[in-house]
Amino acid sequence: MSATFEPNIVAFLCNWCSYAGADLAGTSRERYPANLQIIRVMCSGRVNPLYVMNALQQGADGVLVSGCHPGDCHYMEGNYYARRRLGMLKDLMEFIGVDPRRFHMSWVSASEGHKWKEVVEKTVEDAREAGPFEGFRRRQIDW
Amino acid sequence: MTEKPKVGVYVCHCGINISSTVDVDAVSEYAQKLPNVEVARTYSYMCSDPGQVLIKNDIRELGLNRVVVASCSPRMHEPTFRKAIKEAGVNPFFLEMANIREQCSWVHEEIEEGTAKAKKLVGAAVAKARLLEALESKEVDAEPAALVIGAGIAGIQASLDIADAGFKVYLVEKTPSVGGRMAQLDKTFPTLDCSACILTPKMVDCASHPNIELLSYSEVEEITGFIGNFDVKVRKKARYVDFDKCTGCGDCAAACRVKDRFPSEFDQGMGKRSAIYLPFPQAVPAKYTIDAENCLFLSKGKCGKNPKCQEVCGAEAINFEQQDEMVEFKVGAVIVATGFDTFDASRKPEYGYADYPNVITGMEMERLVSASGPTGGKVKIFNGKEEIEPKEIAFIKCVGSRDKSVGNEYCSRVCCMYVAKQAHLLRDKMPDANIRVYYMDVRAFGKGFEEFYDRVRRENVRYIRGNPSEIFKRGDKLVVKVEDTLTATPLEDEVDLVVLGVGLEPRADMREVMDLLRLSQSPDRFFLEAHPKLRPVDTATEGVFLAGCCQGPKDIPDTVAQAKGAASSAMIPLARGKVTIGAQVASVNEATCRGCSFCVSICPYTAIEMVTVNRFGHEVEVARVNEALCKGCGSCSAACLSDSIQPKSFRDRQILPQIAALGVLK
Amino acid sequence: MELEQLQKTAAEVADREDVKYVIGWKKGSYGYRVAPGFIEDAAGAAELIFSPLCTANLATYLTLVEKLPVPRGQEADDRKVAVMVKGCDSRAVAQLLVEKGIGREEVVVIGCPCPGVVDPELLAEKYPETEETVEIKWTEDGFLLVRGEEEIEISRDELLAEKCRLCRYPNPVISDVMLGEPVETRELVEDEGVAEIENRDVDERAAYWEEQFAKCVRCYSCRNVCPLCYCQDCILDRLNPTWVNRAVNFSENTAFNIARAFHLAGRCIECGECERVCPANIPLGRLNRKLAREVRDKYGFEPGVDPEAEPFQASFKPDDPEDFIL
Amino acid sequence: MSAMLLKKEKWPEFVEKLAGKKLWAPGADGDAMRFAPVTEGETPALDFNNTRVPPKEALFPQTETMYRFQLGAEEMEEPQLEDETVLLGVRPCDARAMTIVEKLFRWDIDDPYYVKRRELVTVVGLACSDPGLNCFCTSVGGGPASTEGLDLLMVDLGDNYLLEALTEKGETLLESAGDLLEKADSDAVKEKEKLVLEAEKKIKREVKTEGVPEGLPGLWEDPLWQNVSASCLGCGTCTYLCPTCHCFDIQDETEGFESRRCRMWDSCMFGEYTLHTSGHNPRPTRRERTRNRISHKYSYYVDKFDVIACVGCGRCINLCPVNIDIVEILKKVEEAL
Repeated sequence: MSATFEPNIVAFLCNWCSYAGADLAGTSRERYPANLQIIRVMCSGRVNPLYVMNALQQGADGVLVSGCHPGDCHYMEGNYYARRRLGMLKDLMEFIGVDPRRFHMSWVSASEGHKWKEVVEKTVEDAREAGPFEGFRRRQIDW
Repeated sequence: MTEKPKVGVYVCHCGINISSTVDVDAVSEYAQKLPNVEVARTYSYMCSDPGQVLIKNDIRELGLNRVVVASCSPRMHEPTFRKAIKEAGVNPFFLEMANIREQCSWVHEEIEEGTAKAKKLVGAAVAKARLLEALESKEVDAEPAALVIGAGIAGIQASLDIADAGFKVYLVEKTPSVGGRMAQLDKTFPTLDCSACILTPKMVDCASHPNIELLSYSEVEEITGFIGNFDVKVRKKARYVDFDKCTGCGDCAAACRVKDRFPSEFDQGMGKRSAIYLPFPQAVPAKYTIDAENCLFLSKGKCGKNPKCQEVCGAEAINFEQQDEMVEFKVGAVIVATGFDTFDASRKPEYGYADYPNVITGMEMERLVSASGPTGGKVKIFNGKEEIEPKEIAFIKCVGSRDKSVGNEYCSRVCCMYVAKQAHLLRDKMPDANIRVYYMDVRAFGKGFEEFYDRVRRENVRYIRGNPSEIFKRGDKLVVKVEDTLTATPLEDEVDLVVLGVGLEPRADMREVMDLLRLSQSPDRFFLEAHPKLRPVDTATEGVFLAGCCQGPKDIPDTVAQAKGAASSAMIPLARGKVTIGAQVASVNEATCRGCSFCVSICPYTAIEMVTVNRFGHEVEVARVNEALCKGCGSCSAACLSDSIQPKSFRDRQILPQIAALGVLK
Repeated sequence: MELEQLQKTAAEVADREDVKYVIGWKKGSYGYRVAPGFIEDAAGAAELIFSPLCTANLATYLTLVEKLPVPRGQEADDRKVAVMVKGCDSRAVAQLLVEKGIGREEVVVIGCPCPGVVDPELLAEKYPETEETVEIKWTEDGFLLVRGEEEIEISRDELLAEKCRLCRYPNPVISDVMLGEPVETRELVEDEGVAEIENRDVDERAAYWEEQFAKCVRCYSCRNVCPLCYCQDCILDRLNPTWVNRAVNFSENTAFNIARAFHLAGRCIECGECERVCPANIPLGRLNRKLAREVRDKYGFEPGVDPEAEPFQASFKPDDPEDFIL
Repeated sequence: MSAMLLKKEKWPEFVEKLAGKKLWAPGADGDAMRFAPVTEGETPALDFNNTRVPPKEALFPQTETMYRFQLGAEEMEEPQLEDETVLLGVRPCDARAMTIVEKLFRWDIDDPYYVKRRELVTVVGLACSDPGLNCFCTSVGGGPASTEGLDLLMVDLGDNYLLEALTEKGETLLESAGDLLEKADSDAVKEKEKLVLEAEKKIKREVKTEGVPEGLPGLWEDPLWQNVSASCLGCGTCTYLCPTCHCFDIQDETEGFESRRCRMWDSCMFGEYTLHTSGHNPRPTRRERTRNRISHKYSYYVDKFDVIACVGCGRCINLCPVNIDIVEILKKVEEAL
């Protein structure tokens, strides 16, 4: 792992809390690393855990899923389902040898622009430490 | 989808908001080379009229059928661009936005990284746009009625406006009377109108209005459904007094065995009331209520031989058997006007509010100066030996506002003026008293505010800039320890009475309303509006609007203005009689559905049901979506093992290419 | 359990008018092989056996059977299917009921309390297979291998399949007919196979699974044999969207295996069939059991025990663990 | 063609002499799973029965990139096949299978990928002295030392390997080994013949093929297909691990905006193998698929290429999870005829 390694992070954010929180971070002119790109979904409950696998397979070095705090889900319960599903996925990924620093989940509300910045920093830093993902990355196999 | 995607990519400069950190030309050139991209352009303000015209012209001239706009957050302008492309004849759902402002240019500094990230975001948007599907919104009937939660001045005003327009209003108030905080105030700033005098007629109006069904002493238990079609359940709490029979004469309260024993909520605990009570003389409805916690009969099962109230009530209105009653109705829109709490001054222990009786809050001062208050408008204090009229009076502003240590960074907007008003009222009553106001800043921004402030100062009220650090007792005096920051002089100011200009806070019970309606909070913990500038009375939940201080601190005129705004917004679906329901709902592939009903268990809106279909001669169960109930969250789809239920516009086949693009594109 | 009782019961059930056929185990074509048998009438029941070689989970056939279009004017044959189940197999039936994969009225469950089956690979390694079929019986504390005149006593520990060492449900959890007496249930023991992998560091785990998944030929036998993989149209076969490419390489194989294991989280009933059938000898059981253990320990849930349970993947508890959330 | 002897201890040196060519041999994997490229300095062991995955994948990889392209672009890029390859230790049945498959790949038009790989490969066989439990090569035209498809045959004579060149390629290989080899005398050849006879005797399983190719189409609706397929799981084990199965699927795989067209093994045992876009499936159940698997090998292929597309390697029997046994099926076919 070289010191200049810049990880590529794919993040899935729920529209109502975390995406709005990320917007607020922008409005508040927070500064954070540019390594993370956001895919907007309506609810963290929408995030099929296999997206995480798919992202790692297709070039992400780290994945983040962020939703509303428990109890705050715009759709009432979606984040609880997300928590259960992604918790299971995290266990599975770790078991098969994916560095736990490559996958994070967070609760960021629409008012937590600063927390969003911190979450991004942590996610990027962790993925940076974990280094380029060389596990089951598709391209390095036979493309 | 048979036609080949022809994508137009529009990269916005947003003045220099985007272009200072993102090389928009480079992004546009990059986009031009992506598959299916017919044209890529930049423009200074895409959302402006010429910007929209640019897109529309391209649609017409180049036959575009997909549009990608790389600009601000879709939460800002998605509706704008959807509308624009619709006008040019393209299905509005053939739009995808790349957020290169809030989530790119505004959070990064280097143009290289901003540009690189913007390219990826645009690439991912193109990848998704190619696979978008045309969606049609549907219309359903809207119930021409509204629910207003909270009957303070905001709720009252909103109800009156909607009712006057001819629609039914259900006005639900938690306490026994309408009126809210405004009813507790003595005079209003800066005009010094008597608060009760201007409010009471409105209270009476809303109780007597043929279109308003007032549900006082009631709480909303459940709201389901969607804009135009909310199903509401309200619990009418038992008053133990027959609403129709009670004449409001007050004989019961006078006869109560525990007469005047309990702190009156209305008088901020400074006055007393009986277990059966009317919150205040002008209460509407003028119906008595038994406080079950304190009533001897209801709490202990026994009140002398017979409850006195029952004995004296000529109308035979007392009914200890009364039960809570559930009322159900349907409305098309909801206005939340649940108000605020005042800051609990004991959270600033250095001011000794909990320890020293002569440290009081502004709200308590309101009741003290009020002619209808517990002291009949006389300001008297007990100095440990005798009741005296205070001579040395200090006001402290910004208590619980603009104060990170208590978690309230915001300005409460009303304290400067109510303190000035109270100083004026005290000066009126006590021409000899020495009155000073400790302040950080004086914010007299409203109409007539500065003039009023000026007047009060000329009435020999001293304004001293300083934020007191401590209040302690010395003999029978209170000492305000403070530095006058204009003269840099430390002071120990001995006074008789301290009035804390406490700020406004979100209500402690706002969580209940949040859960009821799925509302969010802004950083100040008040309810979050849909847009701070352009949709200040809307919420993220369609058909639900905000009025008054539940959305943030404001004074009476602002509250009334917002209430009128909320009322007019709420009336849009009611007047149209129809609402458009979301097109971005879930849909089921019945051919692959395996009938496990995981989705049914998950759906929080009961929008999915299992139906029996015939699959080549076999009866099988499959899921089916009620599109009017579905909100498109997609939680069902992540649990569907056969990928058979998918939210439109957020299908796996639309998201997976986005993931790939973000992963692979360099 | 007496063979006679088993065959008699099977014969009775097979002859019932509302029963299409009975699925049981029968002697295979050579060596230690045992094959699934589909018995349509009483006569066929004489073929059935129940022995430590009956590893197959026959519950998978409940959902494997294709539903052909019913010709116009005819009615679908909705007679019941009877199936013989060991303890673990019965959990598949219970889980299928939870997720409506089958209806209770569609099956007749013949329960076979099971003292534990042998590991076929281990058996063949220690006592090489011959072309003649060989019988193995349960004894008090192990197995008896009968090869012609020869009888070999084998201890339980020597040959017991891994899934049976860990099994806590040797007696069927659901049945219409129970054969024989319940067997003694066993205590929860540590899953050494899973622990062995967990004890490695993350890079070693990655290396271990890379070696395993690289072997996968994507024959889909693990998926097809699984009684709980029964989607009409598996997402792994889909092209739009493509979750996993058809290409067979370590990357896609890993994705395939993650998806398969994940889809079974909170659903796998640990019958071990995936691992048994894998021609590449990938220890799939460890993957599934790892998740099953997390589901049990962290979420307090065990699938296929209660046919009335809320499905794990379609429910939550407000206090589900969230120590992994930032 | 020449026959030479190689002392077993010189086997590593023999392998070294082949440096410069790509070597494939049974993997060092514990259970000799499959043929794999031999890494430099490694000496493949030949003490295996047979690999689970047949060496067909050296010529017909499970996944093969045909060409790469950018979405929306016209150009494409084809992979270059140029490595000369030596397959070491191919069992005679698997080599025979290559000749059988080749008939199809060189039929109406040449399959460029297969043909190119075939031209570049030298196949070194290893005769069977100890056939497996389910071997029945002798029933379908093969044998423990069959030479079809081989360039060189190796026979394990205990202390030595007997190396018989069968083609030009085989000769060249022997020449490259130079003085590592000594000329085989007639004793060695006799010993080989004895070993082969013994090996043949060890083969216990047998199928009768007489009348089968002509008779099978007549059994189209025979209940035997339902009986033998009822327990089938519909997995691809039997076909993927069959040395003569050669079906493939073609897919475009896209990642971002880059794509490749590739082909990968397919199996007629999969439902989607014959699934039409309309939703109609002419082989709707495992019954039709099983019937097709057997009929294709024992009838259709014979009809077209005059050879049974089964070499009797026994893999499908060994590895079928539910004991579907092709020998048993053929017995039933024989009874039904």
